[in-house]
Amino acid sequence: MPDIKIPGRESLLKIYEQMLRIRLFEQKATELFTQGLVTGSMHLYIGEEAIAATAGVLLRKTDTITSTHRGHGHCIAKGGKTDRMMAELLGRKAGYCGGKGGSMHMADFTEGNLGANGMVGGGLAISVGAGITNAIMKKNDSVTICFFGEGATNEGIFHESLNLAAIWKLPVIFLCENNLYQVFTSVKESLPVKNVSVRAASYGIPGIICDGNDVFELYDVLSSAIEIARKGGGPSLIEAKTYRWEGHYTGDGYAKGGYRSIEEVEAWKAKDPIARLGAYIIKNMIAERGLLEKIQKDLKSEMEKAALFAQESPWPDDGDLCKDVFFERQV
Amino acid sequence: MPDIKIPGRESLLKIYEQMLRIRLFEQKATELFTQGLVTGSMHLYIGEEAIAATAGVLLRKTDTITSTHRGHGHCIAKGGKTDRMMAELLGRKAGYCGGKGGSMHMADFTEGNLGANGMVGGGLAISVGAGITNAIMKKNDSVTICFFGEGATNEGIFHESLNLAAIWKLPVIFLCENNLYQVFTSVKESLPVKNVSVRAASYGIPGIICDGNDVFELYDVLSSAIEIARKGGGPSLIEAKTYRWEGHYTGDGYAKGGYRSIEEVEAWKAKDPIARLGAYIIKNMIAERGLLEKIQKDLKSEMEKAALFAQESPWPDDGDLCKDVFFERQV
Amino acid sequence: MPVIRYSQAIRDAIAEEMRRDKDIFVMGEDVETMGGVFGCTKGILEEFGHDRIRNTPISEAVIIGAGVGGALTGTRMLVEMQYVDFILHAMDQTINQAAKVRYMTGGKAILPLVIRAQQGSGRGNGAQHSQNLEAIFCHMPGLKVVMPSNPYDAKGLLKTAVRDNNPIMFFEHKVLYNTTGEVPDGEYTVPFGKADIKRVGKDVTIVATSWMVLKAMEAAGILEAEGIDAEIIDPRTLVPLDKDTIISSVKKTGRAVIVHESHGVCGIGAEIAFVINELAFDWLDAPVKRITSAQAPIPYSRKLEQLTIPSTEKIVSGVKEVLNRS
Amino acid sequence: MPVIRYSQAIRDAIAEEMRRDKDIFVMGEDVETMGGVFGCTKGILEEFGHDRIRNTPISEAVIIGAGVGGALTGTRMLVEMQYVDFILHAMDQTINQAAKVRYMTGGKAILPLVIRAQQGSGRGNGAQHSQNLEAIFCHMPGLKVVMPSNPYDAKGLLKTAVRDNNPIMFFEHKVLYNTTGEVPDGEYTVPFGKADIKRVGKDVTIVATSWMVLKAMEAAGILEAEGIDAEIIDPRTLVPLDKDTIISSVKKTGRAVIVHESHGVCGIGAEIAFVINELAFDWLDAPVKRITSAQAPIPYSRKLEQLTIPSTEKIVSGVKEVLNRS
Ligand SMILES: Cc1ncc(C[n+]2csc(CCOP(=O)(O)OP(=O)(O)O)c2C)c(N)n1
Ligand SMILES: Cc1ncc(C[n+]2csc(CCOP(=O)(O)OP(=O)(O)O)c2C)c(N)n1
Ligand SMILES: [Mg+2]
Ligand SMILES: [Mg+2]
Repeated sequence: MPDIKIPGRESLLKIYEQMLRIRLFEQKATELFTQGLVTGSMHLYIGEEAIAATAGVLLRKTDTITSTHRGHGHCIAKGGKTDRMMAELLGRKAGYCGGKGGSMHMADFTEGNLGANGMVGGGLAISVGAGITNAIMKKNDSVTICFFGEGATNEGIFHESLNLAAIWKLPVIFLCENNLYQVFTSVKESLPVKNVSVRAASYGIPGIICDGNDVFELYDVLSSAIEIARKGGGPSLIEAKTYRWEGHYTGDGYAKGGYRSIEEVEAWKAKDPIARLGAYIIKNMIAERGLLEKIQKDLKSEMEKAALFAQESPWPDDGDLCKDVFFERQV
Repeated sequence: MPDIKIPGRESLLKIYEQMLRIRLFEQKATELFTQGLVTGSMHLYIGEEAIAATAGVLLRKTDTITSTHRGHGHCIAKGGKTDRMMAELLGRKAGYCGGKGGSMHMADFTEGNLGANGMVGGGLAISVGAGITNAIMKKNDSVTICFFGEGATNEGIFHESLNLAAIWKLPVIFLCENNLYQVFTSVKESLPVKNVSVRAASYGIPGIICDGNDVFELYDVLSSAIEIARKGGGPSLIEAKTYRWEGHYTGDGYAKGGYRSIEEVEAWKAKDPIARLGAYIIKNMIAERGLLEKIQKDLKSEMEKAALFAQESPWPDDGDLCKDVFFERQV
Repeated sequence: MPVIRYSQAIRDAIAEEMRRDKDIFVMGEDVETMGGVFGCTKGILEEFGHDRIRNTPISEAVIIGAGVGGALTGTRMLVEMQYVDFILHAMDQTINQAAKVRYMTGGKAILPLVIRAQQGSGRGNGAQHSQNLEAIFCHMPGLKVVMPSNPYDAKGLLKTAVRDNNPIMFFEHKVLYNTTGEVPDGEYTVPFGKADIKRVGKDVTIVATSWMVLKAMEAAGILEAEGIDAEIIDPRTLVPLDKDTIISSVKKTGRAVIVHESHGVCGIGAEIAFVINELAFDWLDAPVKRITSAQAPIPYSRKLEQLTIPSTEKIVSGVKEVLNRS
Repeated sequence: MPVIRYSQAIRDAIAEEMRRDKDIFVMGEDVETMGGVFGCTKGILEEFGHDRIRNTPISEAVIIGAGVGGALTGTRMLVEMQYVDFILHAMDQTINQAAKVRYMTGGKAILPLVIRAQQGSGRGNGAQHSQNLEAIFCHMPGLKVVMPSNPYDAKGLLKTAVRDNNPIMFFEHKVLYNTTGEVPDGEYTVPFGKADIKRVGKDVTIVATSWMVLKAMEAAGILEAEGIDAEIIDPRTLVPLDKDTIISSVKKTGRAVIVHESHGVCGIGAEIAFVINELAFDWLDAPVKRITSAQAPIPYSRKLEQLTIPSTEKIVSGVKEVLNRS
């Protein structure tokens, strides 16, 4: 059995900070949403922060990710700046996509975030393409983490993507965030198997389940999968069991219409990955409470600034409407 | 362990006759193709006849099938008339589709053949829909056999179809004819697993392998799957290992460009399901050689007549071009 | 007459038809719980039970593909795409299978399949949740294409759709769901292939679809104040298209403006302009004008989105441009 | 000048570009063995090896989707659809992803992705293997659309396509693969957005695409014998479309016939007619005519297939109809 990989102090603090950054970012974004400053819909990641944050510390800048409609956490974890993200949510020029993308298309190529995606499963095939670039064309040891929900595993593109990645042994970690629901539909109705991870057998690749609210388990499982991928051992399918605290999208009550019980939501809130890691850090004297409080304070002011930055950002110009449809200069 | 189902004399003779009917039909069709009377491409089933013929004797008229681009055998096995099939291949009005469909769209709704399909995997979702009609809407005990090649199992629609059929426990038998190649590409390049049947695990349904050239194994495995489906036990995935003797399409050399070795083809020809069953019948005195010879003679004359019928059939009228786009009369 | 919402009209049509015909089966993503994300199937589960309406996994291709298989075997399939954008996962099923199966079988297949989908921009949903794709389905033969602009038409056309024996693309508009209109209590249907003249006028013909009908009506109000009398035609179904009503109008007015929210190139505006040129060339006093979204994906930013959607002002000035053309 | 086949021109363009640029990767169904079912990638495996060209499983969606991901990360992706009809499995990847990613990211994404596909009727392949789908891709912004009609253009346009930084739909025609034409030995490219006047004439403008260019040329020969001098324009790329060349021609001739093999409704003919009406209304002496396949799926029967494909005779009589219009 291989050694268990344990995150060091720096990693733990970084994961803690990133989880909190994600949560506070989304809380601030919700405020702005409520004020009518954000259009469309925003899908909150609150409750699932451990997954992205842990993946984030394990990746290099040259590694890439593909994200989902529920993508704020992935973006932050891969180095996204909250001010530019907030500006994007407000549709402003200073946003990551100049206001043209919004929550569901947040992308930051310089940090290796190939983009959120409005299509469920939209990142799957893209991650396979990134794997081709890295393993076959550039022959480097970069990897790609492809995030997606358990609902996405019912799309045909899930099957085609894992299949091709497996045949060509591409360095992609398929990371399923199983939060038990797709919009208002429970996995009980939409998955004929108990665990998504069993689907790995169709492609002859490892399929591993882990507690998506436990940073240590995530760290260990993801480290191994990344290592295998870097060494040319091919893709893995990892299923992180987790839960979203809020509704499917902002504005949506978290248990609206009774599709989830309040008890269920509360039980999962008790598994809050941030509180859990915070308690661990203090209990094991990895850092003092004061440091965690400082992190929180700094992040709160970061969010205030991000909100201000966003609101003060100019709107796109009229002329931007028809720009960026094509790359204009010929090579 | 459940009892092994063994075909009786009548079934065996029927299977023998149907296998031979399929082979002779395709040989005659190849003749007409060579004369330039058939357009487009025709994908021959020769070598794989045992699968369709065995399925055919196990199905009721009220059961349905969905077929593939390699569909002549399925059509015949489900009661298709060779004269109308031949007329369809020649694009004539008396053909099953009035000449509008051709080899890849042969359908016969009165016999329960929902149609061949030019799209690889095209029948998969259709079979799920038939399952909805039978199990959920009409609540009868009819079943559907969905035929497809191993290549089709790499399409997204394979995944979505088995998934939905599994969740709703629909009475569909997914019958994979694994002939080891997709056009010029070997399963070694295109499947990351050794057996298609393992993919059943992704849907929590039975996945069974059998020798697709052995009528007895097919009979047993298919009987069980059909029985389960009729009783509301849901779908199965059955993988029948087999081989196509000819090229991917007519006119194509069977080992063109060296994508298959001549030895490989010859080794599979030695497993000819027709010769095998013929020998069994005689050895076990199920019938005398004379009867088998008579069957063959009758079938040969059936094919002569079919070819004549087709060639004498009128062409569609000019006015047919724009007919049948829509159902015209409102309900 | 009772005034109800567009979404209610859809819901009523579904419920009434399901009462009338026990062979109708509804499926789609989240259609059971709370009647889907737009509430159009609210109450259907409670009244008809789990054997008449079902949530599916997120699998657009098999939703439509099983729709084809169900319809082929005698079920009247009423399936939902949560956003029309998702049907791009199911184009093989829609165009290679649904649209062609009747023709390919020489007229033997009967395919009572209605694909309901919600489309359109206007709510800041970004490029993958705001498209209008009707032109694609008009281009490919074998599908009927329906685009109701108000609750009355929505209900009457959906009832017609469900009774038809063909595959039908039924496009609702996300912005219209909350609009209201008069809908009679009793049974009625609205026929396919019969345009509705939403406003009679003599100076210019405006052909508009879906949400754009409302914008055109607003524009007509403004134009009226300036003494310009616009006739507004809502084709309601694009396949079949009521050419007669459009052509008669253009022969009367001599000028035409077409307004649609989908992109211009190879859009339904180009097609209708073609038909006008073909059949009313000698009556035309100016080139047919079209007003459409820009030839760019729908931007997220509310400012840019408002800029791309055809506006009342753009319609007003488009009409004036056509009228001032000598 | 050497005379080569259209399929050879494609092959040469791929090989030359792959020699020039080591970042090009080719993938598709059966592209390695024997160079695919039409032989367009013959010899590529032997010369460049398995890390530059790969057979894929039968999975059209991931072929194009991985094309997007590869292109986004710096590979120049050249992917193949064995028949264009199969791309209907991959429309999400093509239209929701490839066409929009640059716009949705505010111009940050660079997507050098060429999707080669073979399309067209004429070989009795039936309704699911004979389609022409270019209009759909013209309608949706973000994709360039290329349709070469001869070996020279095929080679030059494909080289341009591979060097472009945008997603490109490159449509070859199954009937053209065996046609031959002069192609210079040396390096050249054909620019996008520049129509080619295949025949200069003064009486009528014929705009034709792909295979239809050959039919139009035949028709022009027949018409010439009757004293009618047709100008034939091959746009070569539909996006971008060279409106100037078309409009100049129509201003000269006053009459236009558009010939394409895809269906008429919302097709490229409707679009070009729209452009002509918009920009040359006062020069038009007759309505623009279009000659297209019937608004029905492509039938298998050779008799019916021949009836639906625009024929030389139909073009001749269409031209006469337009000329006799007063
Ligand atoms: C192709 C596609 N189908 C449907 C939708 C609508 N939709 C958005 S999110 C969602 C649920 C996704 O569930 P899951 O993959 O589990 O992710 P989660 O939202 O739970 O994070 C659905 C159905 C979509 N955006 N794209
Ligand atoms: C969607 C789709 N993709 C590709 C093709 C082209 N094609 C026709 S048959 C075939 C191979 C199919 O292999 P398999 O499913 O194993 O069936 P077999 O031909 O071996 O019986 C391919 C790639 C097609 N017809 N449809
Ligand atoms: Mg989920
Ligand atoms: Mg095969």
